[in-house]
Amino acid sequence: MSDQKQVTEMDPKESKKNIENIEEEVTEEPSPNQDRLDRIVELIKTNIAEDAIEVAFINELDRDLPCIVIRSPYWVKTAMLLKESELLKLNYLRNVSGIDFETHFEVVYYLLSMSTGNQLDVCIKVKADRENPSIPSITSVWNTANWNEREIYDLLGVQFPGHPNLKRIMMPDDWEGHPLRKDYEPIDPEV
Amino acid sequence: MIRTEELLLNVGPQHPSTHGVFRIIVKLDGEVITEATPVIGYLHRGTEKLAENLTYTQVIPYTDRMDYVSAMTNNYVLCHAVETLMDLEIPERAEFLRLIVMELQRIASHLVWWGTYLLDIGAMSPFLYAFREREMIVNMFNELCGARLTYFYMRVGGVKWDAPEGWIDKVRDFIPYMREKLDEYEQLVSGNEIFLARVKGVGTYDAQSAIDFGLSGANLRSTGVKFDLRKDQPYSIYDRFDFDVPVQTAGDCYARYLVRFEEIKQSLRILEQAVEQFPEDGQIMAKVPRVIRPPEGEVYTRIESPRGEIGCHIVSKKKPQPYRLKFRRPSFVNLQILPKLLVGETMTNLVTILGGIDIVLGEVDG
Amino acid sequence: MNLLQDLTFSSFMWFLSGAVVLLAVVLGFVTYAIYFERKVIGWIQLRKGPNRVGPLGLFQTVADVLKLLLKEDTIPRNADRFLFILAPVIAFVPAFVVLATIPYTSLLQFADLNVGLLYYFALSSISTIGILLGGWASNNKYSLLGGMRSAAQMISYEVPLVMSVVGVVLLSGSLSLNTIVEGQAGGFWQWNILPQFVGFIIFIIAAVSELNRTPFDLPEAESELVAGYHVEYSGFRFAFFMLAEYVYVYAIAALTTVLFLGGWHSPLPFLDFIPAIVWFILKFLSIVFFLFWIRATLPRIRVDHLMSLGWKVLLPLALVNIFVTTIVIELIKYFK
Amino acid sequence: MKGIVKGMGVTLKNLTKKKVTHQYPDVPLEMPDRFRGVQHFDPEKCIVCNQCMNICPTDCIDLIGKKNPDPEKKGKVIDTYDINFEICILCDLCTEVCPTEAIVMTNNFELATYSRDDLFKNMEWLNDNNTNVRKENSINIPPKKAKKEEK
Repeated sequence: MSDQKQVTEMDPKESKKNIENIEEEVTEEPSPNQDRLDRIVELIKTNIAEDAIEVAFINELDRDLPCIVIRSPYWVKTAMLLKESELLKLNYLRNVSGIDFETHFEVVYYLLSMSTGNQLDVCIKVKADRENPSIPSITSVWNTANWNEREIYDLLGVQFPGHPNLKRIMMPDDWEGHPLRKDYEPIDPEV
Repeated sequence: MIRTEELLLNVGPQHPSTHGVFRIIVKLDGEVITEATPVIGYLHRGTEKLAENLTYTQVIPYTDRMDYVSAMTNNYVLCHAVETLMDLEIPERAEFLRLIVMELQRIASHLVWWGTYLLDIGAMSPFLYAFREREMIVNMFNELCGARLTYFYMRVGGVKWDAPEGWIDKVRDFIPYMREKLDEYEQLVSGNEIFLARVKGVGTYDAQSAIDFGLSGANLRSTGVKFDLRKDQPYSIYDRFDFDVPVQTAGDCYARYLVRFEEIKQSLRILEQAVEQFPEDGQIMAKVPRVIRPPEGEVYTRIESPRGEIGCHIVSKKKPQPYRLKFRRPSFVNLQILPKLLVGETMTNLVTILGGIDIVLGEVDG
Repeated sequence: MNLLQDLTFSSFMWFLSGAVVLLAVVLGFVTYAIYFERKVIGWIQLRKGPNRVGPLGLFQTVADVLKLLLKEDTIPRNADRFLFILAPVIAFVPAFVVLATIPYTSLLQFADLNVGLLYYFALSSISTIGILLGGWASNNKYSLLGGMRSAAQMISYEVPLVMSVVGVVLLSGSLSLNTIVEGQAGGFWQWNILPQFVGFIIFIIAAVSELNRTPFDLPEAESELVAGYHVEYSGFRFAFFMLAEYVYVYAIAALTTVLFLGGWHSPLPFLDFIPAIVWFILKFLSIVFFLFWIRATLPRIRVDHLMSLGWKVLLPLALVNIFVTTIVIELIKYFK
Repeated sequence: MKGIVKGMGVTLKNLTKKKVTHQYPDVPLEMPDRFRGVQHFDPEKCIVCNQCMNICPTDCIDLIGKKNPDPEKKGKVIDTYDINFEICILCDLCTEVCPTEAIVMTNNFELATYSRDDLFKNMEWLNDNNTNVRKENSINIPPKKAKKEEK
């Protein structure tokens, strides 16, 4: 019972859809999503550029989520490809997070396909350097990104060239600094 | 010579129908909206920044205050994320308790929505009726965890309190009572011609744009997309229960109304089964170290909150505090489609559409 | 009627005291109508309603009015001062003046005008000008929208309202309210509500709309326009608008009783021993209750639906009603 | 029209139903035992371990300990203990970590005042707030024991 439960918890969609044989020991065996990741990497490499992908790995902590780090110049094109390609149809952008890693910024996109049936997630990361961070906007690809990018710009100060209306969204327009940066010092600590 | 001008109307941040401090600047031509610009952030409390200096347990009460109409699901998404990172197994009894409170919370949240939506449309009494039933749920929660709105019930690894004696029976008794009241609601509102005229065909969008705008929950399911995280990417123990995902295809305010209404019924179904299968005995907390230090890594968990997909993205550096905690707040994402829906509608429909999206400002502003 | 013909000082005093008494009655009614409304809606909503001020909360409205009178009278700086002050008066005065023609019993009536019905409709529409003025003079966008809606609503609903009573006028052959009631004597089967049922429905719908009450409270729709035309009003000027609204409740309830429910006549002849005024008050109160009841139940109708309902449904129906009534009356005459 | 009539029927039925509101300030509200109200603090029990101060998510607890006046005993005793109820969110964490149940929840919840200054509660006030103290108090009770109590 407990074994079975663990499996359902680890990877519920797998067990349900029977896409792959269930691996009980994920840590030793290759991840069930490895081959899916390889396919996506292959697709990007053939269609966009050989060096579009910085690194691709499986996030085992997060239910074997395939993660791909894309180099930012290729991001918009890759985004279009991910959304349009018949194989993936990642048409649903569920979340965008911005992270300040002190050495660099990272924007994480969680994508999902609503139409292909095998509703599997993909995580895309794009990095930006600490000085003058900038990542091309993908609002034209997924409208969801609109406010999310504004929020990241507001709180982390990452620029999104191509965004239709990149203004502060949470903080007042005259706010100084970007609060979610690790080195943020409020002008007035009382506020 | 008649001179006509566009009227720039500032709706909110203080307005009876914006459900909190939400502002929307509309350009009106007569009563028809030609442009709408939402302005948010009036309730921004910086939960994500605060969380960087708090331990995981300390963050949970902050999540209560995000979507304050549905605090239980917020609690759960954070706990679930940490548990996924730590690969914890939750005791059976705790899972059941969590599931029961989450489904009760869904009903309570939809009741608040139902009442306030009709208040927006101009009917007064449904609000009071809905609150009568919600009050029963809130009282049950109060008995269970000692608070009526900000529950702070779940902990990483389980729940804080076991169900007090007779509590499960109260939930059991509540189910037929609520079913009866739902019939009454249906008689009161669902067939009312004025109501139907107000909501049918108002604020329509198709599945394509719903997906494009990342809508979730009833807002997505009202367009015919059958996507419910409880079924499609099950978490907790939802895969053990038999329930349907209500779907409508019209994509208007009425479809959203029907979906939410049906969701209450489905929640009751889940509750019925959960109460029957509720384990007699068992632990309510997994073995969790005193100081929670998840391994270094990253996780994104998402669950189906009453308002849609609520997600929690944690970046952990093996410290007691999260390095970065980001919530995918469904109201925030769902609200983005509003300006698109409003163009060409009247002032009256602004209220109907905004109410139909079902936002909670605490969650929009985070 | 003699009073009118030779206006001496003493008759003038009579006249004045009559008006003062009526005002007192109306104010008393308004006080307790508001109380009653809050109680009824409270009960429907599973609440107790006002119960703090005085026994059973009976002095709640008195306390509210006192509060309104004591409040600071604010006039927005950019408001049109003169019209802003004038608007509540224009809204209230006609509401009070129309009451003069209502016959409570065959004896108790202030003025039996032979064009009573016409007088009522002519004056009552002036109130809308007060609302429109108030909405415009406040220099607030919400109140402007409220005022505009009010004007549109008045124009659309005044027509079916008047048309709906034409059937009654045809039946009784008079515009005098007294004669209309006299024509309904002798049991409930004589009441106009039966032959004029369609007219009655149209009248009720149009009347509620004229009252600006739910489900037709668009000019003040609080969930859309905050408070509509009286956003900027406070203190006793706001009280005047409220007063006007409730006096119209009084007037419309009385008028419905007179036109359709047989006025002071008892429903069955053997119940005649009960004083006429009791019957009048009973019928009157049931209409008032009905108004509160629908307020507690129905959502607000939408502006565009309101217009199409008025023009596309109510008006044609009212016209058909007149047409059918005329034909039936002529046929009856012909075969007699 | 049918729907409207049905709705009118529902409201009419409710007119005579039992009212559900409370006469609140006249009739006090009874809260269940677990209710998280304003804390009661017992200086006798406090061992100045600072756990409550450290766990508080809003930093609303301020405490200062002093050396035990009784020279034979070791450890510290509490000197001042303040809770700022302007920011306290009554989350229950302070009582949860307290090893001696020196700070416990009560069922009292009325905190409204005319001045914000009144919301600073000191040790005396918290000690005097000793009515309706919660019986079932700490998560530190081992789960098995808690289960027995329930049965």
